[in-house]
Amino acid sequence: MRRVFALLISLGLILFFVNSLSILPEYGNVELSKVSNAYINKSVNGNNEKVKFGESKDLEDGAANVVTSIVVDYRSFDTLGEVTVLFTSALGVGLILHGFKRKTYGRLPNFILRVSVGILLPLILLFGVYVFVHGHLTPGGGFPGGTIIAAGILLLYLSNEEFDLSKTSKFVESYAGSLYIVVGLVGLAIGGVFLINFLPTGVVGDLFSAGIVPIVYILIGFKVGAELSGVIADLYREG
Amino acid sequence: MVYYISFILIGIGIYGILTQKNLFKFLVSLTIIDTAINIFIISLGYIEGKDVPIYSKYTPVANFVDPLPQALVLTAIVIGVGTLALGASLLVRVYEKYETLEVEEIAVKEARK
Amino acid sequence: MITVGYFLIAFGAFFYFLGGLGILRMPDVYNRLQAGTKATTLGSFSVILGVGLVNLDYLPKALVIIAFIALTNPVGSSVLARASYLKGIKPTDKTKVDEYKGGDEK
Amino acid sequence: MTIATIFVGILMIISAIYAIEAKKMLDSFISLSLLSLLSVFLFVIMKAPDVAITEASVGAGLTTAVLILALRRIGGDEE
Repeated sequence: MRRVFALLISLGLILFFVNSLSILPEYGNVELSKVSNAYINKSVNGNNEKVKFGESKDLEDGAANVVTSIVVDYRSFDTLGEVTVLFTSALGVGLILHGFKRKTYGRLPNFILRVSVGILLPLILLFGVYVFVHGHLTPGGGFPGGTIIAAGILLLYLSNEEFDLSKTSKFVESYAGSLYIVVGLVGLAIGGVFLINFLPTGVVGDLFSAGIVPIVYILIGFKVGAELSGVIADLYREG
Repeated sequence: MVYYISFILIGIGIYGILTQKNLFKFLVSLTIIDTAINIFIISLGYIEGKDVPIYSKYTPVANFVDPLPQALVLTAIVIGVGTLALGASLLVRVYEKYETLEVEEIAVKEARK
Repeated sequence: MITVGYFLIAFGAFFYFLGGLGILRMPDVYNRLQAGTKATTLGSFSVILGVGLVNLDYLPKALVIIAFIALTNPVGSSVLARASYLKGIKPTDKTKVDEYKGGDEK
Repeated sequence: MTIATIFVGILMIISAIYAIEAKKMLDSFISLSLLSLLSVFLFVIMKAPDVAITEASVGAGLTTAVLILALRRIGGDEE
């Protein structure tokens, strides 16, 4: 009986959604909004020139990846809030699972795993760092890079019975978060707006371009990696 | 097309929350709804025949899909795993108190007190 | 070069098919693991190398990805097999020799 | 491209139903990670590589790890 009512309720919900499709644009035929056009042409303040890869320079924001320039430059304050939400949830996990000792299982991990982690872990960490250093040129950025680093830490937990995350992760996390706000405050002092892009932005497509965008993304990468590794470490504790 | 996929996935998630009795299944249903809504938001920005919103040597001038929904979803995914970890840790504490995760048994144990 | 690339992609797809067939047909966990890992390792190599040959810009990245798969795939298979052995899952009756008995306690 | 979209969509719906209805909790989590992996394919079709790489590392890797670690902490699978 319960299943029948649940099925009816969800079917009604799906019907409601399908009926309200008429107010949405047709799939694949969306019009670019004015705001999106301004973000793509990097001209929020009104100088309308088309951007060309490898030639345009000294724009408002020199990142070749438009999604990165939205996340870290135009809507950076929003990202600061999201990072705070992530910090709060990691803090909640740490408070709820208040453990001190690392849980052990009393047997040696797999020999093949132990040996191969010695080869794989530096490569995984290197790949994570590559993803967030090149966040303004290629797909990727601080959020996936930090997640990859946390996955490397998980591999270390699986392969080593004694490894326990020390206070270093909390140190890295708190300093990366504070430096993000410090970068914003320097922008406030120089340009008059919180988190303004105050460095020269360079040529679109160079590694050293886009002003504060790579700096902020590197900080976000460290912060997300430390937080998610902290979550994994909390789940491994007992107490 | 993708609209219908995300609607049906949302419906499945609601059905799971209404019928299942284990608390872990609630988390699984919420994650399914999360994924479905991400797919829906991304599909609102897709334009047929246009390209990935990155200036590169293959697309030197702008011929892009809408980058704004992608920027919104990018952070939402990572927030999703954070809240999921918070929910999972709450479930661990619930299990330590009641020694079960079935909703009805928890209600019985609560009523007996 | 492009023809060779497409041929390699088809070859890899065939090995993927064999891997899926092996997972359906094999009797127990260990045989399935072997079918699912060995066949798909070769399939992945062929498909990725084929993509690298079709578009030569991707070739260095494809080689790096092949190196990563060669490092990770056997490790994952070995860890899964050991975990299921220690959990106490029995192999089929047709398996005669159990060389892992006693394990790595020594 | 629409045929690929429909195929992936049907697989996603099947894996979502299995994730909800599975008897053992571990099967449910594996099916959930399959759902995330298929949604990565959908993101790539819709020209969103940033979101795809994030979903691949989070959904298929870390979500499953967090859920399985929490399940192991409460003492494994119970029927």
